[in-house]
Amino acid sequence: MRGLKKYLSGLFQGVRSLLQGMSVTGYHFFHPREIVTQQYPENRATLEIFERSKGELTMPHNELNEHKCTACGICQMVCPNGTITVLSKTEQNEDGKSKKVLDRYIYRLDQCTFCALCVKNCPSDAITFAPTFENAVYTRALLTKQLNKEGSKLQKKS
Amino acid sequence: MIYDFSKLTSSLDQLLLSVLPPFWVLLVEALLVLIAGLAAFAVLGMILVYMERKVCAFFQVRLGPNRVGKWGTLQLIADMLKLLTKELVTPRGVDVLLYNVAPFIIIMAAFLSFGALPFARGLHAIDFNIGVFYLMAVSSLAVLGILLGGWASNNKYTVIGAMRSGAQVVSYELSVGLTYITMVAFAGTMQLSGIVEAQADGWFLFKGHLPALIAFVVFLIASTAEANRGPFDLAEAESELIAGYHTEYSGLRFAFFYLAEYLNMFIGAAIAATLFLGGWMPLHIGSWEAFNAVMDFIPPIVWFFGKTFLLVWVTMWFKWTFPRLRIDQLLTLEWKYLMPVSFFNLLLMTVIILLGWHF
Amino acid sequence: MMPTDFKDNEALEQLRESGTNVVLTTVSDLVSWGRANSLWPLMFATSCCGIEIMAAGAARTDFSRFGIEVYRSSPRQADLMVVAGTIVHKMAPVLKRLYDQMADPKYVVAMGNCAISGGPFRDSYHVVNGIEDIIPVDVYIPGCPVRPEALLYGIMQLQRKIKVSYSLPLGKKEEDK
Amino acid sequence: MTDQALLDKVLAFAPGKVAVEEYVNTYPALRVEADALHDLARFLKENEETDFDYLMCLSGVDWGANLGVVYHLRSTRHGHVLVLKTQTPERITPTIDTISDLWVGAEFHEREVYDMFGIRFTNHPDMRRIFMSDKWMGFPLRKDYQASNPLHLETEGAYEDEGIRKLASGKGKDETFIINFGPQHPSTHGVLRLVITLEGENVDQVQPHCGYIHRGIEKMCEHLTYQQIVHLTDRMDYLSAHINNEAVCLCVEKALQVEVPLRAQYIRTIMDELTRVASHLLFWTSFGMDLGATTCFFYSMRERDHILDIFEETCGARLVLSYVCPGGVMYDLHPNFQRRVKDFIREMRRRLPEYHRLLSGNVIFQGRSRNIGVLSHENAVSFGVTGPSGRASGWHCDVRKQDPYHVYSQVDFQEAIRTEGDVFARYMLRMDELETSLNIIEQLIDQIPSGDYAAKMKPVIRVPEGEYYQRVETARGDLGVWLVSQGDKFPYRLKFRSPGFSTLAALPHLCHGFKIADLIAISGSLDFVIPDIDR
Repeated sequence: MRGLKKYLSGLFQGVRSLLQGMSVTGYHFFHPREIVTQQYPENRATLEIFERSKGELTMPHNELNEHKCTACGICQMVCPNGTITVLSKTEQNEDGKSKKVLDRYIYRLDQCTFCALCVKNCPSDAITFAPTFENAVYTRALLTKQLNKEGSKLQKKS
Repeated sequence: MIYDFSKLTSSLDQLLLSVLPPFWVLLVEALLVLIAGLAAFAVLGMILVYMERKVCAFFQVRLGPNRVGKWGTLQLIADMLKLLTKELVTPRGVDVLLYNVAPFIIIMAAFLSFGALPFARGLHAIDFNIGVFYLMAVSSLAVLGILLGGWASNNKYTVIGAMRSGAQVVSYELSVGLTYITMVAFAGTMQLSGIVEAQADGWFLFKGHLPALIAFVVFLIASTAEANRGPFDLAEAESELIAGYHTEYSGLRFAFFYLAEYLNMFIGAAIAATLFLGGWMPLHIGSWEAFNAVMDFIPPIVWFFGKTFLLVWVTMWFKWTFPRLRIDQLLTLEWKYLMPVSFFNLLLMTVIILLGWHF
Repeated sequence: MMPTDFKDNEALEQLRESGTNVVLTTVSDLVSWGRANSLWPLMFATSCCGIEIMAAGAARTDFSRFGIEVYRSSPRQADLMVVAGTIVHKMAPVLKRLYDQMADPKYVVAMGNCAISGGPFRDSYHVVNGIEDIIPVDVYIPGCPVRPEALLYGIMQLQRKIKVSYSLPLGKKEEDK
Repeated sequence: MTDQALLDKVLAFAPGKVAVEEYVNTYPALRVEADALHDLARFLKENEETDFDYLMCLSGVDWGANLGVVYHLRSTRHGHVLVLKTQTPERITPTIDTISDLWVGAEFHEREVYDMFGIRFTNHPDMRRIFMSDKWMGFPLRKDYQASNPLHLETEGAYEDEGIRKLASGKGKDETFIINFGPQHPSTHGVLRLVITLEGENVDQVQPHCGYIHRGIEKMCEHLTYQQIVHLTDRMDYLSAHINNEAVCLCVEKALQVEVPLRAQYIRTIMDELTRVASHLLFWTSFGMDLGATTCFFYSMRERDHILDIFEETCGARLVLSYVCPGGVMYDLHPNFQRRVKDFIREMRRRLPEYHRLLSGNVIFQGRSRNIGVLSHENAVSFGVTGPSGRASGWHCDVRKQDPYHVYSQVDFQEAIRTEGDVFARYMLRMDELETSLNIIEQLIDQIPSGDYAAKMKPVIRVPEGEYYQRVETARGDLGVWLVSQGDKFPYRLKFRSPGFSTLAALPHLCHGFKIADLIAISGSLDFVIPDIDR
């Protein structure tokens, strides 16, 4: 008799737990407001990515096409896996002194680990992370980028 | 009054008889039925897959396919095109004959059951006088395909999946059979059209008291298990056996397995609707003439599909809520719970019939 | 999204110019459309990016909207292999084998910097520097790890590529390069 | 017992063979002759007063002239720690006695040492490579490792692997199936490979094969500065990335004796707990999926996304944060941080009962998890199964209580404990911890003091010569960092005692006699992160 009672109570409890579970999913089914889907790419115009988000390394240029990079090479040094290569050249400035300036700032997006050591260690705040993420391409070579724009110059200290 | 499709079919029959000899008429009719059946099969399959993807999305607080066509309606067309043009891989070491035959057995088993379903009055391929018995026989054929496919694939996962499925289907066949018998005893006929007609003044679920309700629940569970649907999808348990018995199938062959799974689900729901919810019969309540007349305005085919899809939705609700059973739990459920309950239920039903307690 | 919103359109132009058969174009386009919109993925997720794939499949950035929620864990049934995470020497043969087991047409997405180039571990003794040494890659999605939206963007890039590639004769994928 | 009394006791046991290590050390250390090691270890384990029942860490190290093995022992009863150091006489055919007969968990660790340094452990039951394939040339963590191993793309034949050959030969019965789970399998949580022998549906033996994501982090660390190392640790156990970061930073700070500003400590603690919540949510997700309850995935990922948003807003990354740096944190909190965290806690509290209704109470779920894969308290200690899995076996192993770091000593929280040790207990324990973590965050979130978020550090950190050990509690258990510095800007040796590795060693022991489906449930309940195991 006790066995039967146990059997029946087990059956009842089991069914009850199943119905409880179904009530959870059922609730969500009948409450479309619970849907949390954000429709990328339809929401592309309104999609906000947090400003600190690390999408790719960029070198901001002002409207005169000037950047702040002094080609000191610290970022290249602190980078753990050789993502950054700073190529510099020597140039004569107005005073006739030869000076090291940035020639090409090579950034390999396909290697970067986004540890932010370069940005944090940059003495002149020349580089920063941009929250872009639409970077998928068919050709791997396109992921190696030159960050300084053509013909850009070092920004004068104000 | 409810439209009788047999008028249409018999007039078509007359028309054909007037131009062709009887043998050819039979042949042409068989061909027509085949084409209609296949078309319905394919369309239904696509609707079901689409429905599952949408329904599960809504259970899961997301949207589901919505980028291909409006609300993702063309998603299944794309899937079909892709599956049709996908390479058919025949792995090394398979038993080529059985490997190729298995998907067809499965899809054929589903198709055979499909033929006996009464979609509306007079709208079925064959109205056997032993319709229920036929369904029982045919629906257990699918396991052959699964076993063969799993065995022929020369892969350990598929063998385990197939063996699981074998144990599962053979066990659950019992409960399904017992619930069939319960309802046949109640209806007094095995003919599906007769069963539906007998529900003109109330569905069996309501007329049959407790035993009908119990039989209904048991049937829903057991038919889900027979169709290898979650939470009974041990045969293809993705987290354990990759894709179970159809791991090695690709392209169209895989599509057959995929389609058959959904159609079996549909067939299970359709049989449940026929046996318990009055099939295509509109909702009639005893002597409420006006109400009954209003209900009759809704065409029977809508009733049939409405009920079936409702039950399909319920099985989806199970599937997307519960974790999968383990093989011993699965067999315990059958042998320790469902089967004794069904036996007891059959007894109860007989008593009720003998005492005339039903409505 | 307009085509101009996408990157690397030049590669597509090259692909489009390479051989088209006028008669069969419509059929081919239809099939390509089907293939592009029905990418059933095989998740070759080895590390962090695998979690972001999960996140991409979750409700927030539900990638079933693209019709790619039908995860197939069997390579035979998958169309798209998403290689997410570091591939090491011991894993490379497995990757190759799974790729070979997939049925044509098959596509590969290298997700994350580990899969593209070895990423943070490229100096290690046991890490493969980019899966393109092992299998052909269709789309590279940089990031470490790739955020879910970026994966969706990558998938759209792949869809664009499939749509312009020529899909006949049936069952054969165009040779890369 | 004080450290001195402990040392005296050991010195008295084996005079002449043992010497106290006069080196900068975080724990009392002894140098032992290789031939006296096993006896001493047995003494330390079986003696009532010492009772070193927990082998925290077993590491190999290349000292140049010879190779060394270092054992970190801990007593769960007395709470004291002792470091044993031993050396092989030479480096051509180095051998040392195994201690895997005393601590079962040592079996895997010794295999790792063999794989990385080539030290053979005599009497070891299964001495073969663990991460690298059998054909790999050389031992990577040796300082003179030069071997070039080209990439092989041919898959090995079924029985070419030594371990599988062993499995196959051990069985005479025809019914046994040898089956491969992984390395690419939907429920091995990455790339673990389990070779199992089956009898019907029943699992007989399980043999884990690791190394499919062995990335050689420990070797790479030897060529990176301390700031650079941090970003690699993210990618070990990427689900508790933040806590991993901390482990290294705490170790370096301890070595340098840097005082971390209080604000940074608060931030780190809160982030820790958020990470833990995120990780346990992901556990819920994947465990549900392993058992076939797919919908769980979507519900807990929805909540997890809130945490990831909080992370991204402050740290700029969702998963691998790289937010900690030696001395503090990289940048200050985002102004929205506190509001968001509070919102999240409210949301989470609302959702948790839903989780229990959906999964925990479910009769199928209970049937699949109760009394499955029972890990006894004794075995948990012997294998070194820490974290939630260990606590589910009744072992008080929470590092946050034992060796409190940051502000954990000031927080009022109970260590969650369950004693059943089965899959269900492990599952429920994580659910308990979710609530504990929410409580901790709630206590701290309004108390964050103002001030600096990082101490001033030199651009190039040189850790003073010595050996340092630091433990933290990740979402998976006791993560130990053993740092050997020779005063350089790079570490001489950096060893991660990852919680998953020890846990994995217990898996074969748990699965015997259960069904395939249980194997999935058990491995799911241990909550592996494979890169954490392989490193």
